[in-house]
Formats: sequence, structure tokens, C-alpha cells
Amino acid sequence: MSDNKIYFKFDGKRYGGNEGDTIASALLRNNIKFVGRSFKYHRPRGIYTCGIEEPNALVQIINEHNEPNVRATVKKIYEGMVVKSQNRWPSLKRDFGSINNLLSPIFSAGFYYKTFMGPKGFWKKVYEPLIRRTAGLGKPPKEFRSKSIHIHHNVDVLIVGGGLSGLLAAKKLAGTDHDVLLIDRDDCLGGILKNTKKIKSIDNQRTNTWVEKTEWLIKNSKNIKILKNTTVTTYNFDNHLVAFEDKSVGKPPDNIKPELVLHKIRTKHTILANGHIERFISFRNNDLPGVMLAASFEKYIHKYGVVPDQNPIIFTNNSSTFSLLKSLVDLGHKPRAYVDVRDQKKIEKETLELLTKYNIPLYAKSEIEGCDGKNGVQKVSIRIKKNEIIKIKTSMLCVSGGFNPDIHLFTQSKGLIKWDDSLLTFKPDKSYQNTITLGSVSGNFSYEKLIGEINKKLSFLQGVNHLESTLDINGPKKFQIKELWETKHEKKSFWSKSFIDLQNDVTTKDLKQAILEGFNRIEHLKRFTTNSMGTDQGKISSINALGIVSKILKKNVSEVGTTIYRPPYTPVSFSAIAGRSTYEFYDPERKTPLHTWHVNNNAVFEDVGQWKRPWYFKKHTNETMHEAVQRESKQLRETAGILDGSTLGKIEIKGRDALTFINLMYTNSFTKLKPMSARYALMLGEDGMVKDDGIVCKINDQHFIATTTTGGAANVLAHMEEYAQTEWPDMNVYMNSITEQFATFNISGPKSRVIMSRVFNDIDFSNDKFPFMTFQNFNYLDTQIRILRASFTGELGYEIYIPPKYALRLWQRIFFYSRDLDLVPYGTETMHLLRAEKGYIIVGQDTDGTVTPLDLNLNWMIGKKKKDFIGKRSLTRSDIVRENRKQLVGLIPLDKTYGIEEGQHVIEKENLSTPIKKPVEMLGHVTSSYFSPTLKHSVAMALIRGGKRKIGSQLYVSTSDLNTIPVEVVETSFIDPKNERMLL
Amino acid sequence: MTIIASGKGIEISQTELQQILLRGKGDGSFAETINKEISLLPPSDNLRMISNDKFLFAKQSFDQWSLFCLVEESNEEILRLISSMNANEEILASDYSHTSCFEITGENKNYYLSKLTHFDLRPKKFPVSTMAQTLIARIDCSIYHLEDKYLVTCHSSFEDYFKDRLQDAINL
Amino acid sequence: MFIINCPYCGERDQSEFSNGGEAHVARPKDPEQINDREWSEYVFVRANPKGIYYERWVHTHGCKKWFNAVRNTSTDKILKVYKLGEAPPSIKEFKNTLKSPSGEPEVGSGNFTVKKT
Amino acid sequence: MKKKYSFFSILKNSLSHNENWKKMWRSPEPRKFYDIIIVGGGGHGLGTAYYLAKEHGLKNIAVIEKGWLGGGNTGRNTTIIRSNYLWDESAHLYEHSLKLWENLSSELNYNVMFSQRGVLNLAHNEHDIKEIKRRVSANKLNGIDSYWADPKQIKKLVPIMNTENCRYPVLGASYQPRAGTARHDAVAWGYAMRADEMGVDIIQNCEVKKIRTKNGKVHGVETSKGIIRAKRVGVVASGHTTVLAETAGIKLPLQSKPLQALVSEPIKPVIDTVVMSNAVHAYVSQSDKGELVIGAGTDGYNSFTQRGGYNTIEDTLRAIIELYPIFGKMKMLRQWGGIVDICPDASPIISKCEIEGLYFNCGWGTGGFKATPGSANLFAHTIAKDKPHSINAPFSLERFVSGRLVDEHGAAAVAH
Repeated sequence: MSDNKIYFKFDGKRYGGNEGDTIASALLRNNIKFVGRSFKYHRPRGIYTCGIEEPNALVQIINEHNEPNVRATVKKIYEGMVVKSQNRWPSLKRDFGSINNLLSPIFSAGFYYKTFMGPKGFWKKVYEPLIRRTAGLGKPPKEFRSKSIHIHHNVDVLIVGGGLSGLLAAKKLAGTDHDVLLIDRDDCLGGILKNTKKIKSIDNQRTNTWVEKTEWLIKNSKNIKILKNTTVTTYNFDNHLVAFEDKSVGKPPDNIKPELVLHKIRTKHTILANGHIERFISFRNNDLPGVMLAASFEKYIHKYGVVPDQNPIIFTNNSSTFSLLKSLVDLGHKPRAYVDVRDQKKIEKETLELLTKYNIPLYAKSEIEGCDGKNGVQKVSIRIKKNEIIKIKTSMLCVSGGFNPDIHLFTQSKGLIKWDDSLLTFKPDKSYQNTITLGSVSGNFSYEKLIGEINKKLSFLQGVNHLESTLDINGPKKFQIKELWETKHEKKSFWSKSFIDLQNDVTTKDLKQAILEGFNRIEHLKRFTTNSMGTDQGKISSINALGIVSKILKKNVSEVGTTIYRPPYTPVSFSAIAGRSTYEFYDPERKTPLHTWHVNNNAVFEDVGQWKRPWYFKKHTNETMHEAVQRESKQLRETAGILDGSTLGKIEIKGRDALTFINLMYTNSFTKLKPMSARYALMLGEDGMVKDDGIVCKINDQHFIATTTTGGAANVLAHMEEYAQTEWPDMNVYMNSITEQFATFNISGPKSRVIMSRVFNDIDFSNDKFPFMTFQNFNYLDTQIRILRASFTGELGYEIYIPPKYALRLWQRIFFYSRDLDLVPYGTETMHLLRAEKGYIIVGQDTDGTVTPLDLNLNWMIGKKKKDFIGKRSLTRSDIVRENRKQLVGLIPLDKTYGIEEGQHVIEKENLSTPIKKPVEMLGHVTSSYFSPTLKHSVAMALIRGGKRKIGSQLYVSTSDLNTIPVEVVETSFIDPKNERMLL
Repeated sequence: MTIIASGKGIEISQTELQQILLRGKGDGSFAETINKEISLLPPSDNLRMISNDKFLFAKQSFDQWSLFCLVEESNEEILRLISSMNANEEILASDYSHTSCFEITGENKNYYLSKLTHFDLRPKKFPVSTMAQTLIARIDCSIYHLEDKYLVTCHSSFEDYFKDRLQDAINL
Repeated sequence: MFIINCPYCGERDQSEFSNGGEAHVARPKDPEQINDREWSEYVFVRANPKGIYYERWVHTHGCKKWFNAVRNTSTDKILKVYKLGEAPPSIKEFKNTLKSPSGEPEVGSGNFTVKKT
Repeated sequence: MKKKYSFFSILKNSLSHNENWKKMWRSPEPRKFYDIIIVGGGGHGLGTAYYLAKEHGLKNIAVIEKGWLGGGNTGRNTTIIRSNYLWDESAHLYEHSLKLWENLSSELNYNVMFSQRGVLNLAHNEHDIKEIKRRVSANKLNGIDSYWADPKQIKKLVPIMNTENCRYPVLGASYQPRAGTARHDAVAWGYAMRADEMGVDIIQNCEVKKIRTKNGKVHGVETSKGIIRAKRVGVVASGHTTVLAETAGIKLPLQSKPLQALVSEPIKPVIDTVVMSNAVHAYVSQSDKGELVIGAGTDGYNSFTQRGGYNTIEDTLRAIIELYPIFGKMKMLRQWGGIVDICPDASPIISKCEIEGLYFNCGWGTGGFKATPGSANLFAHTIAKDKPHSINAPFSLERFVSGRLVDEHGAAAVAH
């Protein structure tokens, strides 16, 4: 075929469409009207609208995404697109689920709350699986990592909607100092100018010409940016709006370019010019394919050049359908009938003239009772008098039940709305934010007044242009409507239905039943019937539901109120909201200056916060973690080991009052600590619970360097800053995070002194010159390093602090100088094992936010003479001084071949019944447990009730398979309790 | 200076700059101590930057400044500077030279950065010779508006991630 | 996501800040002198009003400075921002500010969208 | 007259075109005096009234609700139910509740669709593993069905989960098979209906403005429908509890924060288990309608606007597609916020206070829905007997003074 058609498949059959066609317009072009099945009753459904408000025509696109629930009325076709109808099996025409329609009388509103309750176990095994099988519309999508980006805008004015009002507003702002963003959800600007015949000309120009010229003017104004194919979905506080732009209009998806762009807009003023949405009327079988909203029908004609049907019946309760009538007759098509609810006297003369001129039957003061047909409209019943119904054959019925200003965004902004008795709808009343509504969204349905409205409402903006335009309007100038929400059925039947929510299959009967059962509040009604909870959020029907309900309750609609319009305006894909900070960019990997060395030396990494830390180093590919850790630990205690400790937090603290400050932040006292000495320090929260620990180095009374845990680094600095700024602003103290300015190596083991002396041959590392818990600064190459003698392993040890640039070189130098000494690089797991052997705690493992220093036997770390420090007062509360609190103890299995599992509980009972029926009394839990390669048995720490007094006694530890292991309660220091190795 | 990405009216390069993070009261004694060392008075207006041919000096908040060496100094000299400043007990000067620095130039730099940050880069809100601390690509950054470019700094542990994000954004 | 006007950095998105709870709760000068109940009130109890709230914020992803703000917790409107050490503005200053976005009850939430007539 | 629901009642009503259903509850005008007033018509409040009438045989009870029944957090949560809490006190409380859930539909003769589809709490790092293993062990010894699941078992339960190729791989999980979800609205409606049948007055659209006290005793409440006297008043007003407590001069250690949730468009079933993750913060289940129900984290500031930060929604969906890449093309249908009242130790308060006859049930934070029947049942006991049940005794106000907190922060971070 040599035409320039775009070919796509729908349910396996190939069709051609035009460029710019949506799936819906292309299907209509091919005379396909039946496109899907409904949610609950599996009734045949067609194309109801021509846009975002579509409740029915949801399809699945079969491609790399398998995107479900795509609105056929929005999504544009591309060459080779494969489209499938949803919620039917095995095929659209023969659908097994349509049996539900027969059962519909018992599937009444909320029926599931009243049954499926017994017998016991049936809900889980029988009913729910059955219900779940019927769940959902489309099938799950496939994994496809599309690239969606976010773009932030900071502007002065945002205009939502590039239709007539939006364009005029933009014109008013063109060339001014305001930064303006104009957004339209269509692929072209113009709105009703493009979609209807409502305006004949503007300033004596054809509407299309006017739109083009205006767009050109806006584009050249430099202060206005236009975004098309972009839908504003969310209106947050402080004029923060979110919109998504479809970048793949008419293109298949790829994962190279962004498919969707999420625009996050912060603006000073928001102009909502986003128009209105036509609503329907409920009548019998108002869901049949072939029923379509009138303005949508007209949009297909003008925007897509498709006439869905040449001789439809038009059914209206208002003046707007003139435009559709005019569009049809101008093309030489003749509607089969024009049904108007209103009295002939009330129908506008322009409409009457057209009807007469083209000899179109008018049924005034009449209504559609219903329509019939298999898989589509074939016959329409018109109630022309109270008891007289006539039937006319037709395949399409165009309905207009009036218009709703599209107030979704306005209410999201928390603006107040009010009911308008002449328009029979809600319209904006009072803005809450800097929000201006223009045109039909503001409830102004009269084009004559539009220029005046815009000039008036935007005059407060500085330096704006004065608009002077003349609009030549086709047909009735004033919008007129008569209330009609629902028409009466001819006969009462179990199966006849008028729908109020097409997507969720909610009927007007359901509404009545809900009210009968007491759900007379609109939110209850919504939740009980699921009305307006579909993917369209009841855009064409929710006001109708209010109309029907208020009639039943005999209240006015304002009293009934609306449900809350919840963002987003229209569904937005998760990946668009997530943006680029996902997949490979989900969260940063923080790397130490030695990261590459670790990778090259077969480190297996552990995630500690955002940091990547070597967990252990694999000596050879078959080495297990246990083997590696045992090897590393053993080696270190025999010779020496080196750990990359660069992730530990480091805070430099300085100021006249630094000493006072440090004394308040930590439990320990630093007053008597000599300069160039260090102390292991505990930090508490104000609740007295251990928050962090680390080593604090005192340079002098005005200058300290504190280290923190890796995970606690940011919090500790923030904690210090908070107290310094808010509680003691008069204290002269400053702190900088220097975590990233120094790499840290921890070298420990009996050979560490030899290694250090070889690497730094001009430094005296002897016990006298370099005692435990002191530090010194040295020049190294052209920089400075700091060496601290400290240990977390219980062995002789040193910590080196060096600027990152020099780190790798020094690290390699250390290995070079210790090549005959079996220096072993070790990771965090070995560090944990070694410190556990020594009985040192890890904050966050041996503590959990409920542990005080007293519970940890760390009373010695509390500066007794200090009047105050953070958390001190809490330590004397009644529950904190209770003797029977959980206290840290050591555990050793009586049978040394048994391992103790971390996280298991310490109990007094030897035997556990299985299954456990009655709670077993637990004394506490195992916080740390490792197999000690040095001692050749498990060593564990546990927090147990009254632990201090239980030392020496025998207890049991549970296992994950609910056995127990007898253990002895011991002190926590398993190795070298006298610290001889460390002080070597 | 290494170019890490370019095209579409943007060029991003990585650079190394010696930097000192200064804390202090900002009073006369503070200014004097600093001035003695670098012959430049610290800017007194918040978020302001001043510079001479050797230094760029930015005030980050009421008690915090960052000082960049525009001409590379010897390391010893930087350490000497820091230690002289620290001699004043009411000043904390920390060597911040191990911070990752990027320069972003080109006429589309604002549009480009709008893919990575909500920060309002319009010249009327973020004029030349001012600085800001904000989030770019979810990372804490400082951004300095120089005549025709932005200087962006972040902690070096985030460097790989940040670079990847910078490159990614240019392509999308 | 509202905007907070950091006294040092200017207007920034709320996502750059962390909230520090009620403002003007001074740490007891001499904690040893107060009883357990008073101490527990200091540690655990903070005001939680619906309406005008004096609170603390810190510009976590900016200058890291703390400051105070007056915000209406039923509208999330920040009515005033002031530096630490500055005297708190009198509550009278906010008498005429909007109590809620949509005239909802002061105690209840309601979340009305329709104007009550 | 007692309403009896069954398949036959549905069939019978369908034959009369569903035009003869009875009202589920009355809409009475408030009386001048009640023995007991429950403030707050959510699941907890309605349930409290139900148990007061049913288990304690008390009469002359009113539930006063400022809006509509179940319109607060009852109707805004993500409906997760589980009892695998760390501390004994919490485990007993939530297990008590879970047991009541298991029989609730039949007890109320109203299907609350308690669906025991199991809950997974994921571990993404060594610290998570340690925390979860400890919790699983504690649960087991407390007689709660709780298991450690390795990545293979997780993958079997949730094949769509990305356990390996992500920033924080899934290293394991706790699994509680008896946990699950329920239809949140139905719980409120079911309790309301049965409480109403026993004579409880349910008064909607009536806002309590003040709790009246006299000489240290509760005296009644001031409402938008006038003063109503009462001997005892139980406050179950979630986010607004502090506002009410303040009117009686009581300061509670609670902060009200926004918590958001969202649902996707409905799709055919693809995930049958409830999955929660702390480190990759999001929780998800799929409703019987096919929507993915997704919960976010709380925002860090106090607010009564029922609206949170958009960045929180963004972070939640980043986490969701990190764990379930196939959801990239799912669409968010609705998002909303609730106001949660959070205690410093992330555990609730079910307690008397220094005013005689005034009781509080609050501080459920992000996890109150699961506790609905248990909380209601124990609160009813506390009010009826004027002293706590042994299960809720640890959840007193006094614990903040003594320091005997029930710190569930570990669990609370995922306690939704």
C-alpha cells in the first residue's frame, strides 16, 4: 500500500490510521466502536469521549512495556503499534465473564460485604481467590526501564491550558517582565477553536489563522515558554504544580530518550484556563457502544477529520449542541433526530432555524428512555410524552448533559467551590492560593464576556498588555440548561441499568440502594458503591451522581457536597514520578579513597548507609565468608591487619568554649585530659539512651577532633550543631565535618609497631614516646598526617589520618614495608568479630536505642564530677536505675561445639514445646555472636534482665529451629581482660 | 581540568581547587586575622563572593565562609595558612581541598541544571557573584555563580555518582 | 511542599529543610533540680496545636542553620520566619490570618471543598 | 431489629429490586446525657462502643464524630494487619488484635474481608538482618507465626520482586503468614451497625470542641450540637487527640504528622503478599479490585492539612520501582494524606489520665489500623473497669515519666 497511512493492530486485526490519530480516532475511522468490556459486568463498551475523561475505551498496548489501561482517546498511534482490548476472555465478542451481567441483580452495591463469610476458611481458600481472579482491568506491564526525567521550572506566571482563554492570557503577558510558562495537554494550542464551531472568527481572522499568529507572537516574546502534550496533574501548596509531558507522541517507546518528562513548577501566580468537561445523562443502557458525548463527537470531526456517524441522534438538555448540529449539517450530514429535554420555546432560535432548514426531526420536551442493541446501539427509545415512547433506529447517540468547569486542579489548590444554580454545576468561588481562573473553568460560559474577564482579572499584574479582540460567535450566545440527570426506565426489570459510573459499573439503582442502607454522605456513598473511583475519577459523571443523590435526599447539591478531588488530575506513570533518581541512580554509592584498591583485591562490600565498605576480602574465589573472616581475624591477632576506616565520621571542633561544649556533648569528662590525648567517648540522647560512640582527640582546650560511627556521622554533627546554635548560642564553638578530608587506616596486631616504624622511620613508636590513646601530627611528603594510638581489636594498634589524595600511595607503601610480616587487609565483619572477642560494643548492634551506659557496664565513662551533660538527668529516672533492667553480659556455650545465633533469646527453660502456644518468658536477646578463631568456640554478648547478677549462672539460648543451647553467663571481655596486648 | 561532558550548549569539566572552610564570628578580629594572611577582607553580605587574582572568597552564612585558591598554591602554604588562621582561638579553619569541583559553562547551563535541581537559577534570583548551598541530583552541593560559569562542589565520596548524573542529564 | 524563607539563604523548597519541633522550649538550666515528671515533659512533651505553631527548622541541605518560624498547622502557611535569639512575634500578629483553607472547623479537619452558605 | 446478611438475604433483596434494604444505623439527635461518650467515629471508636455494649453490657453510650464514620485514618490507611512486633508488650497487644480480626467478619456478620495473605518485611543490609532475625525469634517464643525467609523463598512468594540487581539487594525477610489486609471502611461500618443495634447512639457531623471537667472529674463535652454531659469520656481522635486533650488541660506526648498513601490503576493480580520495606521505604499490597495500594513514610513536620510533601510520594515510587521494575509503567490513580499521632517511643497510649473518667486511646502513629479490634476491645475494658487490662497496662501515660518505654522504632519504621 503506497498511502501515507499509519498501520496498527487492534485485537489482531490490522487497521490504517492517519498521522496524529489517537487509537480511538483511528478505530472510529475504521468504523470500530466496540473496544472493551466493563469491570464488573463485562458489558460491551465503546468510545465515549475524545480525551482524558474517557471512562470506557481503555486498552492495553502490547510492546516492550505492555502498558495497561491506556486511554484510547488520548494515546496516539504509531506504525506497528499493537493494541488489545482488556478484561475479556477469550475474545472481545465472546467473553466468558459476560455471564456476570446475567447475575447482576445479586451483584448489587456492596454485596460482597454481606456474604462470602462462611464456612470458616472459605474466604481464604474459595471466595477470595475467585474474587481476585476477576480483579483488575488490564494485565500487568512488563519490565522496561524507560528514562523519564524531571525538569524544574521557576516562573512568575503559569498558564494551564492553551485554549482560547489561555492564549488570550498569554497574549496579555507577552513581552512583559514576567517569566511565563504556558502548558497545554494537546499536541496543538487552540482548544475549542480547533475542536468546535463555536467561534466563527477572531478579529476577522479564521480561528486557525488566529491561533497560529498568536502562537507565533507568544513564541517570539522571549518571556513565555510553551509546553505541549503536557498535562498538569497536581497542585500543591505554595503554587507548586506538577505536569507530565508525553515525549513519545506517535512514537514507539525506547529506553534511550526520555519518554515522559515530569515538570515541577514553582510559580508566583497560576492562571487556570483549563476549560470544562462535558457530562452525560443516565438512561437505560447508556453504556452501549455508540453512545458518545456530543462535544467529543464534534471534536472527532474537527480535530481528526473523522465523522463517527453521519446520522446520529443528538440528545441534549442545553444550548451547546448547536455547535455539533452545525458541524454535521455543514458537512452535509443529517442527524436522525434532535432530542431536547427543554420546551420548544426554550430552545435557542439558532438551533431551531438549523433544524427547520435541514428538516431534522426535533423532539422537544422529550428524553431518551434508553437504547438497545447487541454490542452497540441499534435502536433508541425516545419518551416524547409521559407515557409515549417511540423507537428510532440509529447506530450512534450523541449526548450532552451540560458542562462542568474542570475544577479538579482548583480544588487541589484548596480553593473553595460553589454550586451555580443556572449552570447546574460547581464553579470556583474563592482562591486559596494565588490562583486565577479564566474562561469556562471559572464558570464563564459566555465568550462575549471573555476579553473583559481576562483584562479585569489580570490587570493586577505589572505592565501587562490591554487585550482588544472581537470574537464572532456561532449560534447561541448564552449558555442555557435544564436539569436532567437521569431518565426513567419504561419498565422495571432486574437487568435494566442506567449507569452512573461507566468504568466501575455503578448504576443509578446502586446509588439508591446505598442511600437506603444509610450511606447518605457522599464520601460513604462513593466508598460503598465505588462510584467515581475508576481511573477516570468520574470526570463525566460525578456531578450527575450528586444531582441524583441530592434529589433523593431532597437537599440542594451544596449541602450534599462533593467528595475531595484527589491528585493526580489524571493517572501518571510511576516511572515519570520517580524520574532519573531510580534504577542505577536510586541512591548514591559513597566510596572511600581506597575503593578501587578494594575492588582490585577481591573485597566483598557491605552497604553501611550509603557507603560501600569492604565486608571481607576473598583470598581465592572459593573462599567462603566464614573462612575469610576466620583467616583475617586469626592473622591479625598473630601478625597485623589493616582496615579502611575512612567512613568513620570526623568532626573538627574549635572555639573558646570548645571544652565546655565537648563536656556537655559526651558523658566523659575532658577537663583533665592532657593535650594530644584521646578518649573513648559516649554520646547520649536527652532520654539517657546511648546514641553514638567514638574517640575524641584533644589538641588543646579549644580544639578537638571527634570521630563518630559511620552511620551516625551526619546525625552527630547535626546534634552538635543543634545544641550549639539553639541551646548555647553564646558559646564560642564551631564545628566542621572533616570526614571526607581524611582517609583513615586502622592498623592493629602485635606487629603493627614494627610496620609503623618501618613506614615512618623518623617517628618513635615506643610505648614511652607514643603511649596508648595519644596522637601526634607529622609531616609526610608535602602534607600532614595524624597518627593516633588506639585499638578496637584489643591488639596494639594505630590509626592514620591522611588527606585522600595521598591515601592510596601510603596504603601501598604500608603493604610494601610489611611484605614479610603477613599484614592482612580486613573488612567490617572481622572488625566486628575482633571487637566482640574483646567485649567492645557496636552502637546499633549491641544497643537499640533502649540501652543506657549503665546497662552496658560503662559507668566508668560517666564523668562523675560533671554537673550536666546531655542525657544525664534521664539516668536517674525510676526505670533507668531499676536493678532488673536488661544488662550486657557475655555468653559462652557449655558445649563448645555449639554456635550461638545472633538475635536469639536467652531463656530459663531448657525445653520449648512445639508449636509454642503460650508465650515463653524471655530474659533478653543475643546482640552479637561470633565464632572466635582464637578461642575456638562461640562468644556472644547478650542484653538480659538483671544480667549483672547472673554472671556465672547457667541459662539457655533459643535456636531458630526452637531448640535450646545451654550457656554460661560471663563477663563480656573474652580475650585479654587485662589489656596486656593492647598496651604492649 | 578534565572535560567530563559537553554538547547542546553545555560543557562540564572537573577541576581541582584548594579550599579552606572557615568558621568564626565575622567580627573585626576575624577579618583582621584573615586579611593579614591573604590581603582580602571576608565578604560581609551573606551569599556574596569577592575575589582578587589569587582568591575567591564566599560567605555561606553568618559564621561560615569558603575560600578558594584560584592559583594553585603549594600544599605547605595552604597548611601554613590554615594553621595561622587557627592560631586565633575563635576561628576554625579546615582544609577542604579534597572536595570535588565541577565547572559548568555554556548558554544552556540553566536549562541543563533544571533537570537536576529545583533551585531557582534565574539571574534575578541568583545573580553573578553569589553562591548557594542546595541539592543537585539529590546531593548536597555548593554552587558559585561566577561571571560566565557555575562552580559546583560536593563531597568527594559522592563524586562518581554525581559525575554519572551530570553526564546522564546532558544526554536526556 | 511549601516554601520556607531561610533567613540566611532565602526562599527554598521545603525538601531542603528538617523540622525541629516546637520552638522556645529551653533546656532546663539545672536538670538535677527538677523532678522526673518535669524532666519527662521537657524530653517528651511538645505542643501540637492545630493552628498557630511556633516551631524550629534547620536548613539541612543548605546552610545548616537553625531558625524559628510561625506556621499555621491547619493551612501549612508560614506566617513568619525569624532568627534564633529574636523575640517571638506576638500571637496577636496572626489574629487576622486565615484559620483554614476552606473554613473548616477549628478542631475538626473536615477538609471541605464546598463553600458553606 | 438485627440485620442478618447472607447470600440468601442478597438473593431475596434482589428479587425486590434491592429496594427493601434496611438502614445500617440510625442518625439520632444527641441526648443531654450519656454514661459514656466516645469521641471519634473511626474503627477504634466505633469498636470501643461495640465492645462496651457487648462485652461489658453497658448502655447509654454515644459515639460522636465530627465528620463521617471512618472518614479519618480508618478510611485513609493501607489496611495492613500483622502482629510480628519486637517487644513482648507490643506483640501481645497486636496478637490480641489479630486474633479478633480472624473472627471479626463472622462476629459482626459483615464481611470485613480480612485477607490473610501474609506479610513480608524485607532486609536490605546486615543491620536489617540482625533486627529481623531478633524479631522473628522473639515472635516465635511469643507464639506468633513468624519466619525468616531467604531471598529464594521471597522470590517464590513474590516472583516480580527484584531481589538482586538493585542498589540495596533483598537479603531476607520476616514472613508472617497470618498477617494480611482488610477492607478498611467495612470495619467501621460493621462495628457501627452492630453497636447501633445494641442502642449506641452514633452521632455524625457533630464536632467536639471541648472536654468539660469539674473538680478533676470529667463532666461532659461541648459540641457543635450543644453540651452533652457524660460520666466517662473516651477520646479516640487520632491526629486531633492533643487538640482535645488540651481543652481538658492535659498535655500528651504526641505529634501529628502527615502520612501519605496512593493507589495505582487496577490490573490483574500480580502480587499476592503484602510487602514492606524499611530501607527501600515503601509498602505495597494489591487489593481485591486490582489496585496496588502503596504507603509512603511520614513527613517530618506537624500538620493538620491532610496533605504531605510531594517529594515523599516521589521517594516512595522510586522505592517501588526499585523493588518491582515491572511497575514502572503502572500509573498512580489517587494520592492522599492522613494525620497520624506519633508517640516518642512509637507505641500507642491506651490509658487513664489524671482526670477521673477521662481516657485516651491514641499515639497509634502509622500503624493503628491493624490494632482496631484489639485497641477497641482493650479500651472498652479500660473504660468499663476504670483500670487497664493487663495487655494495655504497659501502654500508660506514666511510662514517659518512669522511662519504661516500649520503643518500637525498629518496627515502627515499617509499622504501617
